[in-house]
Amino acid sequence: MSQNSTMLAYGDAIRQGFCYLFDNDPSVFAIGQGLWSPWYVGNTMLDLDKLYGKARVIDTPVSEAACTGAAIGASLFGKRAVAIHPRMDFMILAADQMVNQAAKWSYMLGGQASPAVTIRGIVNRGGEQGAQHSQALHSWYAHIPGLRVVMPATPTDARDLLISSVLCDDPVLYIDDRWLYDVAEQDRDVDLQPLETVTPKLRRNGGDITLVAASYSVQLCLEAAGLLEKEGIECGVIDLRVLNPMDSQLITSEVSRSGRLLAVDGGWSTCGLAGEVIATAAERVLPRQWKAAPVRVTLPDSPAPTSGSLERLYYPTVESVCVAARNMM
Amino acid sequence: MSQNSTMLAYGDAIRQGFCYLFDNDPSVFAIGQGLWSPWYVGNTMLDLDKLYGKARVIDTPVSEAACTGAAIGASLFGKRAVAIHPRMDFMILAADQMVNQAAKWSYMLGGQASPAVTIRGIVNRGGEQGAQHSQALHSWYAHIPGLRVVMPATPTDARDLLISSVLCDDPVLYIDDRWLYDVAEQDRDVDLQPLETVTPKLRRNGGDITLVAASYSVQLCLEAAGLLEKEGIECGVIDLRVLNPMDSQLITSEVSRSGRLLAVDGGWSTCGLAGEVIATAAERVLPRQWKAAPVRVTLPDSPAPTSGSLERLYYPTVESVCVAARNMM
Amino acid sequence: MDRRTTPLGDLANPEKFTSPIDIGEIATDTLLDWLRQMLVIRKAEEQLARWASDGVARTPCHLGIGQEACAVGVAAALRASDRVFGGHRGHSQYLAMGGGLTELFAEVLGRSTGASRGMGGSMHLYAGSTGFHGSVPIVAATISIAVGAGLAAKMDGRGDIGVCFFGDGAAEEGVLHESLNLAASQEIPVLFVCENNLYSSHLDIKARQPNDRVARYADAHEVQALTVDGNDVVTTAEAASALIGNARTNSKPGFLELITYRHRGHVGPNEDIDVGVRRTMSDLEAWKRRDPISRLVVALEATGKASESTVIGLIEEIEEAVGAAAEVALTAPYPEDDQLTAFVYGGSAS
Amino acid sequence: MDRRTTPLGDLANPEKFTSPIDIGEIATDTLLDWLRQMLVIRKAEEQLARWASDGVARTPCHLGIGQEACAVGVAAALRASDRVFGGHRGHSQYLAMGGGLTELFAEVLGRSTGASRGMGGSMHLYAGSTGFHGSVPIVAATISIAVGAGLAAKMDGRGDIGVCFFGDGAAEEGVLHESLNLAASQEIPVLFVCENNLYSSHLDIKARQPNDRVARYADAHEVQALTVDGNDVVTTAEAASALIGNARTNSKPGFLELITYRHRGHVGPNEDIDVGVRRTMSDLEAWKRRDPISRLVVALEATGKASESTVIGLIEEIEEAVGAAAEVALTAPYPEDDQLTAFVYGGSAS
Ligand SMILES: Cc1ncc(C[n+]2csc(CCOP(=O)(O)OP(=O)(O)O)c2C)c(N)n1
Ligand SMILES: Cc1ncc(C[n+]2csc(CCOP(=O)(O)OP(=O)(O)O)c2C)c(N)n1
Ligand SMILES: [Mg+2]
Ligand SMILES: [Mg+2]
Repeated sequence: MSQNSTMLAYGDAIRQGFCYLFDNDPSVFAIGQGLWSPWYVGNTMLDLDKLYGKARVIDTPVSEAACTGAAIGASLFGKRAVAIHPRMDFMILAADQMVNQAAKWSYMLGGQASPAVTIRGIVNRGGEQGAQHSQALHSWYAHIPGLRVVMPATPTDARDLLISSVLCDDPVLYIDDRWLYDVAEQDRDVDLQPLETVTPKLRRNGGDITLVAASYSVQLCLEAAGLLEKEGIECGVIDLRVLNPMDSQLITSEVSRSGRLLAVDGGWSTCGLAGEVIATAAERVLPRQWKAAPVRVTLPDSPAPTSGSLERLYYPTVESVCVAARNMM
Repeated sequence: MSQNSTMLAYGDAIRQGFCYLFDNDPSVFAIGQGLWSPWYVGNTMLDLDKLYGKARVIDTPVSEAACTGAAIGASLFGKRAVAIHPRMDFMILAADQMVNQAAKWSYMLGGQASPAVTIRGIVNRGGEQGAQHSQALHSWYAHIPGLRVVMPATPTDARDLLISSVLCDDPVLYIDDRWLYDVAEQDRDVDLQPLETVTPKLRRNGGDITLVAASYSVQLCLEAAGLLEKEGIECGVIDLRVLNPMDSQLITSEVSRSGRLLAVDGGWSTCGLAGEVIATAAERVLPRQWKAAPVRVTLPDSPAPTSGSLERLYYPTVESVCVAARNMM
Repeated sequence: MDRRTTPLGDLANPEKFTSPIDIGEIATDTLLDWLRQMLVIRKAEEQLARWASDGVARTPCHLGIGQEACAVGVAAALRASDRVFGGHRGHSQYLAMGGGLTELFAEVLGRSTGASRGMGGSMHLYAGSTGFHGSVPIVAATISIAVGAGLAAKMDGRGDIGVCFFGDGAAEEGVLHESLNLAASQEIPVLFVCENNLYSSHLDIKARQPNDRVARYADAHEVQALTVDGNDVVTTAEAASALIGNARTNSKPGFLELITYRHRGHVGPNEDIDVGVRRTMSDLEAWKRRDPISRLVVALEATGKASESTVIGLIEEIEEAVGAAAEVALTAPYPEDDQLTAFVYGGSAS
Repeated sequence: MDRRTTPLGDLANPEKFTSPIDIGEIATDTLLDWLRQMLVIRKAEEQLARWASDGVARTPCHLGIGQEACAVGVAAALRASDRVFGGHRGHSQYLAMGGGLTELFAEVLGRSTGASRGMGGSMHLYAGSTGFHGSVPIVAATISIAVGAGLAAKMDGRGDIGVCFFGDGAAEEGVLHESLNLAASQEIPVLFVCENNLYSSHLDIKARQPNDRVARYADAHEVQALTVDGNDVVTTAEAASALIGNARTNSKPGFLELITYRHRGHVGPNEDIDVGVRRTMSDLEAWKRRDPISRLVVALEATGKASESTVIGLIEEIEEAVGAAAEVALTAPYPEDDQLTAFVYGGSAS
């Protein structure tokens, strides 16, 4: 079914992805906190319990560890289980199950069993919610071999990569950001891609400087690139899409061409994604190809504040991306 | 009391650090699994329960989250609590308490209370223990603002930085590695330094290439540097000591001089410490100062195997450091 | 067919326990003080509700309107050297321990004069000098921290205790069970206070647990437990006092389960927000007839301990104080920009 | 003064339950089969102990010598379509479900023909075709995984169940409690099997919990529980069968607590390794008189169901099989180098 004439918003796209999965694969089920609530996970799962039944859309006690473990366990027996955490901050309570168990299960048992689980972690920040309700910990999980980490930046990717994640036989962490839910783009048919084949995408072509980001930060970069173009600065924008395992080819080729790399990330700097992008490029692009030292735009080295007056300073913005890019020219 | 004539081993040094703390500060106590066992945490706490009493050296149920939380709670009320995890792998079960609570406590309450807790996480790997008994997750915690991360490489540092960590009013993660316990050096008096003032140290001077590492990897680098010297390659070796917040000065100055950076780490590569070192240098050292692209030596992108035949391939070695360094010349 | 066990029985039935509370031999001053405290909480939260509705307050506010007797009853036997912790629904505990109204309001409004200097908002409150050592919104997070606070108190031997307030939802987090075991096996003076309001956001306890009496977990850990009407400030205070006394004197943990109900939605000012899964408007209306404040007022008036005009005077006085505090908070300054990173390492910086 | 509650009473007293077990009406073939299985486990672990002593095996081995009746008794009512998980002390469960001896030995020796292709060693065993779906050494880790396995089985509606084996120490991890609640509230067919050997490494249960009967946690979660002598294979099998039947038929979780004792140290081959904190050599000697194997042997001989020579023949036969498997394992190849990263993404690679 083609829907070329309609626009698709990111939040609705996630819900479409779930509908696709529920419609096409009887082994899919979702388990997590707030799945029967009209507001817990935004509009991304609205009424799915009513459409597909409460046995396939399971709302749970406040028990992150056990619920995630249960999803992993079910995924070992033919179920495509999706464990949903309305905030990445809460998902930390399931870290053992994700990192010690799911990520290592296949390896430590000699590849004889693989948890085909998808864990969905939502970045939910801003709104004066503060330090424990704001974290974007994608860099943590990207550090862990065995856990595929997916972080879509666009509506169609949000839908299609959710489907790819759930249909992947490996454990996958799928991360979406509530700040993206209203971002819309032209809809198109579902593009079914095996997750292993999904690589970074050049969202915008430009030879003066290469901006690299994932998820919401890609949108910042695209906006900044639009502004910078007017100043005569041509930005290439790379959307990483899959953080682990990370494919370095596009970064290498683009940065070799532009000689300038600005890595933008809504997480922290130290041992974070932006640093990884820079290290990846530094290892592969020859010293003489660089025109400027690479730069990161990330969160400051602090937890998230609550007061709106400080929140405004805390998160990367289109403006902070522009300033950093200009300084590199 | 000077002990200049004697040698000090890393494992004994940790125990000396605890003795110093218990002797000098009545508010110090330790809580963790295996503290009354003669073998759980190596020799690092041998008989401390007998010397200082079971009220100050508390062995616990198998409850990482609650025990860590309890140490944090006690540290808010004048106690210098040390929570001990015999393996970093188990410490993951306390991630919420470390990352959501301790690291953010001061910040989210406006600096009015600070958990002066030290969490000791032991890296215990090799010996065919496998994927869940081998992890070195220092990069994870270095990612978290508010948590100081200390990783001593030498016996005197193991002792002195333990003392500095416990006497620090901020939450500190102190990481030691059982592979270092038998490493010995000339003893000297305790050097009391406020943790905030502890910075990376140049363990060896050399202008051809700069090796940067922490903990056990520093010992690998020093050994490699010794071998490479015979081949005419002069290696500088930087011991990071404190991973978070990380001081970049020494890295910048040394790499600016040598133009070559080899980052060695016993953790994983993606979003890991070695990448952070490279990104830190890449941001600060000018493109024209580089003589070769920087390189990392880390674990492969896999969990730890058990079979000895694979374990031998898994961990960085003096040889793998030498090979990487030679390739950069 | 409902296969759940419901030992709470009448305690969870809003049609019961609606009569005026039994004030027994309690001194009138004490009762009036409790009434005052409950009214302060009620009026303060109503102010927050207005600000939330108007968009003046943006930080998420979890209101405890209807649950005031819990914090007030427990705080009655606590002292400033005790160590009290709360969670996301923590205004009442902060105020009952003596936290300032103006500081609460300023914090919710994100001002630098707030209880947490504007760094925390509604869900992160601090009033250390009163004994209230912090609320944070990760569910169940402060339970083990309170156990540690109790452990420190035990080491100091002055009879102080740790206290944590949490909900029936928090009881589903494993760390509660670890904490109960740690406190029981190490004999730590700590009071676990579960405000069982029968809901965890949109979900009824029956949808989440096989039994509606949370204190059964304490039984399993051999922690002495009492389950009482949390909308009765006298009963709550008496039960709390017994367990607190045992903690102070014998260094024993205690578990107090208070059955109560919130009048507003899980978060925000509206009454009808969680309706739809199980919670109904008629349930809510019934529970309002079991209101902890009016039940005390009626009891005071019926026994002649307070006249209607005394109560009206008290309410007016409190409304005025709330209004004045709100005024002050509204004009307080926002944090300076450099406060963004000032408290990351609070210990070594200050 | 010991303030702990010890409802286990005689069950935890090694001087009691030392007589031959009551074999009731159980068929001789069944009993002999259980004896064979227990002997296979015993002899296999004795082989591992020798290898550990000699340094031939380097992977940490947690031996369950003395606890054989637990796994054998539970496995008696399980089938290959059930989903069984274990922990660090998992050889017995793997073997009782039908895991191969040679593959166990090869795994412990780090060979590519091992149960987990040499990737796991003693603490990570797999024999999926038998129903044994994995053991891993993070304490309590497989409990919630087994709950999920049970949930999947419930969805498939064929009466299969999830099973997790764990120890009394694992019961101190919060995730057990979360898992019990999840299983109870969602009515998931899963059997929680706690081998309560009264120790978590060097620490006696009395030093870690206020009560020595772990099944009290199941009571609190309204999960049907039985606590029996885990050194009596018949009693264990009967209790397991009842709970398993209830899980299969009524989709209800069950909790089986088996009181037992390990003869060797927490890890490794020595008997005296944890001595010093509380465990004494005389305790150990007493518990050896409650050995699950000899109690069955004496019962079989006393009732004339097996002669001494039958038993001796069985032992010889098993020793031979163990020896033969050991030979094969010792000559098996080590993994090729490229296996180092072959199984990281097992799902998409294979
Ligand atoms: C670890 C964690 N998981 C989930 C949440 C989301 N959450 C916020 S409040 C809440 C409900 C808690 O219910 P209860 O403990 O009964 O407290 P109440 O809201 O009824 O006062 C939940 C699940 C959270 N804040 N922290
Ligand atoms: C999460 C975690 N914490 C701690 C350990 C260390 N550890 C290994 S075995 C063990 C004892 C477990 O005791 P129990 O569950 O009773 O099993 P048993 O050894 O008696 O069979 C401990 C604490 C671990 N493996 N995992
Ligand atoms: Mg509640
Ligand atoms: Mg045990």
